Amino acid sequence: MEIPTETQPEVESLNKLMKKTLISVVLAGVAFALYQNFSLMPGYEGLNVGLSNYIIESGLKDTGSLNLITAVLYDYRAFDSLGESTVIFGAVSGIVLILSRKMLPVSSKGLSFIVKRTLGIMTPFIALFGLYVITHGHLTPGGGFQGGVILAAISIIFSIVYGSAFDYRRYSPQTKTALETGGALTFLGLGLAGIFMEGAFLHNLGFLTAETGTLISAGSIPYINIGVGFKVGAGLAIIFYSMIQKTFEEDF
Amino acid sequence: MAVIWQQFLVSFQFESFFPLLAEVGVILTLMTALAAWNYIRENKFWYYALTLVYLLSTLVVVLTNDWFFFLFAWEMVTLATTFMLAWSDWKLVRQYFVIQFSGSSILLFGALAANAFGYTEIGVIDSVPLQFLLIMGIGMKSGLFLFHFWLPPIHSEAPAPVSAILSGWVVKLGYIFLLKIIPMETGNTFLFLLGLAMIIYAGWQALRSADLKIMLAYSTVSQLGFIALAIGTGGQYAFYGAVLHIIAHGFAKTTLFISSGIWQREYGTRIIYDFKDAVSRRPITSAATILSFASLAAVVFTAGYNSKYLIKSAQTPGLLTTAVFFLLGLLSFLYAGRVLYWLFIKDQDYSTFFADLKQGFNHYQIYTHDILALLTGMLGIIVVGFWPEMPGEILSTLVEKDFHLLSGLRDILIYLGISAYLFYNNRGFKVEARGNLSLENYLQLFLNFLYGLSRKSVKFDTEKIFETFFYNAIFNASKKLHDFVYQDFTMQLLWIPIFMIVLLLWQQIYSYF
Amino acid sequence: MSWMNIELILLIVLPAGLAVIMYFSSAFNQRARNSLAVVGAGVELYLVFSLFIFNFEAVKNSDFFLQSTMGYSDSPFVINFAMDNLSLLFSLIVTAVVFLIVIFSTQYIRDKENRYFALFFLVLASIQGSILTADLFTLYLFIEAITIFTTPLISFNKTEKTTRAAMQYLFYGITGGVFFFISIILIYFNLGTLKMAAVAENFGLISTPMQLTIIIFFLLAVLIKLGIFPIHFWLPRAHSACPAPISALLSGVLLKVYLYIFMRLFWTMIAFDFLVELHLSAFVLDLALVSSLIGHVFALQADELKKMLAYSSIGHIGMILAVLMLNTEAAFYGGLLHIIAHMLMKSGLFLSSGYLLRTTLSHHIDDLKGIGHKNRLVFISFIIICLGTIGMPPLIGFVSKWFVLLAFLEARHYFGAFVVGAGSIIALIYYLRYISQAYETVKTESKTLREELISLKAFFKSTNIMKNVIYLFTLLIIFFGLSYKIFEMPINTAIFELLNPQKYIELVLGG
Amino acid sequence: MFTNLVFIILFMIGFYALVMKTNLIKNVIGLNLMEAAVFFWVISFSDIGGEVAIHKMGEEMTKFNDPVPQALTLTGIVIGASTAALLLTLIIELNKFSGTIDREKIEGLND
Repeated sequence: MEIPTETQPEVESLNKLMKKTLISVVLAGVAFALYQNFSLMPGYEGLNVGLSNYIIESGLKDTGSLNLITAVLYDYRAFDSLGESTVIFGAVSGIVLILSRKMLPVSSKGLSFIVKRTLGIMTPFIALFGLYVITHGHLTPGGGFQGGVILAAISIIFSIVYGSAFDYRRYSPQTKTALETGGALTFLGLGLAGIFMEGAFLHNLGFLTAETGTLISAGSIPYINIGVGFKVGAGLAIIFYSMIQKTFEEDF
Repeated sequence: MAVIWQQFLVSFQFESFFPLLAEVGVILTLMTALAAWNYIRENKFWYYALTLVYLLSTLVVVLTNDWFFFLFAWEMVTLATTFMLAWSDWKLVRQYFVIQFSGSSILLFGALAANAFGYTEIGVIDSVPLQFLLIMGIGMKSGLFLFHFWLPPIHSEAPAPVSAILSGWVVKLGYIFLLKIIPMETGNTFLFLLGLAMIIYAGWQALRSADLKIMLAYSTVSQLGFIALAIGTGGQYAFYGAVLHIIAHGFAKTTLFISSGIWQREYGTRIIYDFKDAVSRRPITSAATILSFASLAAVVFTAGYNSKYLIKSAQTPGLLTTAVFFLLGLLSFLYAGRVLYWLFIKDQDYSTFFADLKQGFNHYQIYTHDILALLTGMLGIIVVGFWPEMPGEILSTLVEKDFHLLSGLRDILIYLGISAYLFYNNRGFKVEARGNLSLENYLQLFLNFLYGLSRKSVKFDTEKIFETFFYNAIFNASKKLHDFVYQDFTMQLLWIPIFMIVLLLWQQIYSYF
Repeated sequence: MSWMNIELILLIVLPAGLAVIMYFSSAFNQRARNSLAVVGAGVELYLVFSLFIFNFEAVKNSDFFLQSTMGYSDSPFVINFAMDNLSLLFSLIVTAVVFLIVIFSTQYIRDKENRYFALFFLVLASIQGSILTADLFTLYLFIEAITIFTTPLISFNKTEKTTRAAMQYLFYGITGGVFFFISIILIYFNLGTLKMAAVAENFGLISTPMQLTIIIFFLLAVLIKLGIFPIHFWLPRAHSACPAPISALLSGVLLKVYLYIFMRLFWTMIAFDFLVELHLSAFVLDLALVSSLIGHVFALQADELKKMLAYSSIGHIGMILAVLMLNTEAAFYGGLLHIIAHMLMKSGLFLSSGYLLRTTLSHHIDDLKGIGHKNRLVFISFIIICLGTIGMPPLIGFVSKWFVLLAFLEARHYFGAFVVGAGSIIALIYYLRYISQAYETVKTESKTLREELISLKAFFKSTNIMKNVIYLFTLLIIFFGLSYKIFEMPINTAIFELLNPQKYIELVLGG
Repeated sequence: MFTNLVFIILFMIGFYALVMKTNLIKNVIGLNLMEAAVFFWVISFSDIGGEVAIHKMGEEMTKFNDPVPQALTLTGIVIGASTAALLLTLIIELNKFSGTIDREKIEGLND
């Protein structure tokens, strides 16, 4: 009954080959089936269909936001975005729950002096760009999510260039958590304000609207953008720092 | 809530002979309750609580004509009696529960099928396949032939009052149900044949057992055979006979099991060869035992004679019928007589009988409760024996019936002669007491048989064989299936694309079939 | 404008806000946090219940409908939330069971409670959202949110096993989410709308192969989340790895929410006739039955208590899905009743298993010896609930299985009836295995049953809370088993909702 | 159709990496590739040759691409990022327990 030990690797590789063949066949079948189904998809008539037409025609008038994507995200379907930021909030708290360690990362070596100085000069400009993307979300491409990611990138670059302990000393995790929650609460607060001022949850606050095209136009959209921007930035930074944490037992 | 309560009350049906049967059920339960007062020592409160639940639900089972409440109440009966077995052994609880539950699953299926075919209330069912399905359904619960295998081990191992309940009334619920659904005019041939097989097979087994309670359990199966045969025959008198036999056997078997409990406490054994000075030690218990066995053996002026006579008279008259029933009667007479022979006649010394009786030495104290229970049973047997038409208006037509007591007497005398001859020449059919009769042993025999087909017999661990069958065998099979399905993670993920293909190409796949 | 139905939004926002507070509650003391959690869940329950009570007449006459619109009510694609009788029924039972689970977990969870409750209330918010929403994309968001929020809860104990389970759960969950997204996008490209009601109105306009693709991706997504047979691998691991209240939440509540989503998708949004036309309904029906059988068979070999319970969940969910696919009134009645019954029973079983397993070495069957003697009354409750799942008469499990069986027989679907019966017998065997193991050792005489019964007087003592929740579940199962007619009116109105999607469509589009 | 073809090829590469590769990180990459394929398909399918849906001050724009799929995709991306982060976290944790990220070498992943 025993299989001779010499032939075992062969059998194993044969098994692996069989498995690979099986998977390839199955995946080819899926590809075929998908193609067959998707090729029957009629061409997209786009603007002739009801929903999109409405946004193109009255999006600007309704929301005052030049960027119609932002208008959809933070006004028409603002509840989705609230849900989204809640998802990030939940994901962050989950990751912190999974990875909670007592030890903080202590590594202060970082890269060379030249890189450090250069980054020192660059950082304000990166931050400025991030803030620009956030605050001009309703006027130009961009918005809270995109700007928030740029802000988080600063934090990540810090940990690479100056060593992972640097950022902790500047902004403690508590600060980041407060920033994140502050962003979420801004969103929620504007939503509740919508109930009291306009009678519907997350309704655009009309009295905040100024002349279209200026920075303070589009009602509550810029404020939501700012809240979401800080939230996403702080959240991603927290995720990053949770992941690079180490315990005493591991060498670093 | 109110609606369901109303529905519940409306569903009661006080017609035909079912109220009578319900009354008998109550009396029998009270008998066992009396007997249990001194037999059950621990957790008495819970025992009587279960008895109450049992009593109420049997009433519902007998009287209701709504499928739902019927099944509901029968499950309650099963549950209550199951937990009563715990006063003996938890192993029994487990086995009994598994068996009863599989039985009720079949019954549930049958009931639902009947419901689906338009029989919304419990009543006469004309369709033969449905009758068959329902007979199969009660088969496991009421110990019909081939499904009876669990009955002797469990009825003999249970505590005496619980055996009395189980053997005296619970197994009869199925036949009461059959009385409701089998048409009186036609009967059911299949049931008739089953009954015949039960009488002969279980009678033979009862003749070959040395253990009192096992013998009683087998005789239960044998006597249930008469009921099945009667219902299978069809016709008014056969049905009356079945009802009467349910009552007669209920009284006799309840009394016998109660007294068997007393004998067991008295002698510390259940082997019938070891009983000495039975009459002088416990005269009333002896009288009850003798009278009940006489009823089982259909001696004239006992309840058993009337019912068996009715069943016999319902058959098509002829030589064959006469011969067959003569032999069946002989069989029951033999196994009943054999026990009495060993208990009271063989190797007994009656020389100092009256002195012993006066002195009243006995090992187990005589309690008033027990005596009351036994007297009730005896009274029942005698009353039904002398006045079969007695209970109310229901069986009133039996007044006109001629019971041919003289021919009965003649038959009894012939039986007595034959059995006396056989006993004296064969040393009273003395057989060795079999080892503990249990479902595990059956299983071992069965497995040995299966193994023997291919190779020589293998020794099994009998302790664990029941577990092995019900658990390990099934578990290993399911484990194998599980291991087959659970290949490595790659294969598990691969099910998603396979599933996708099947669904995406479903139209094409469907068109092939 | 829509001040009146602000409860619908509150139902979602309240737990979410509570979650944020809970996240920062590490400074609170134990008592304050626990009472906040219980009060929060209680307010949620009160909200739903008040909706039921104040609209009782409307619910009774099947014209109950609430709608809340967000933002521009005149624009065609605004997100709206709607509640009809079906949503009300589900919202009510889900909230009630979650309330009990919250009470249990206040005593059960002993470290990192702030994170635990934050995620727990986020899950509650997502459940309410996915029940109430009338918009497809919001539904997608909430389904994904449920997956993301439950994953850290599954790996709450932070062992290798739980991490593995959470990882697999997430792999399958994300794949399901991707399929759901594809389906939604296909619908949008074909119809230009995301409102379920508008989709329902125009679904027939889509070409048949496209309909098939949309339905198939929805089916794939929901079946993965439901754990139907060939893609059930994540379910037993995930449901057995997490702490007991989360198991109860996943197995007892979440699977039913997915069933609700299934009903919403395939009866309200996509009419069931399309499934029949495409011959898919028979396929799904048979698949669900096979899944049910296999779930029960696998439960036989499970050596861990919670894994066994998880496998039996597969069996029950398969059965419910199958009976719903029959698409008759009797089938809906049996299915909805069994959803309620199974929700109560499986939550009760998981909670009591959590209580019992606290003192044992591991969850393995060999380590369960004698727990029946140690925790007598709790184990008796466990047995009673087990009997309920098997289908013993005085309990609600019997009633619901009875109606499921009736539905199968009425539809002349004998394989289904066989699966229900066989499932009961197999369930009996695997429960008995554990019960007999629990009474294996000679009992150590500590407390008599009578003393324990007397100790029930201390019902509201805080030390007993966990036990009392379990007893409460047991009592509910017995009580509802005797008076299942309570559910008749809500279920019948919910069935009316399922069979007449036209009403829902008109009211959503008209409001 | 070219878009469909690219979508299916990307999707299948992702699927292949998810199912066949034993490195868990590669599985996550595969999963993200699947999502990316869907997002790519959504964006390119909704492209009808118009402008990005942002008004420019002082100019009258007539032909826009549909902004709604883009908004939906943005939401989808965020959810995908969250799930990917969670998965990577779990993989880090698993690596701490078993010392490997090869799923064939992690015991108990299959039962």
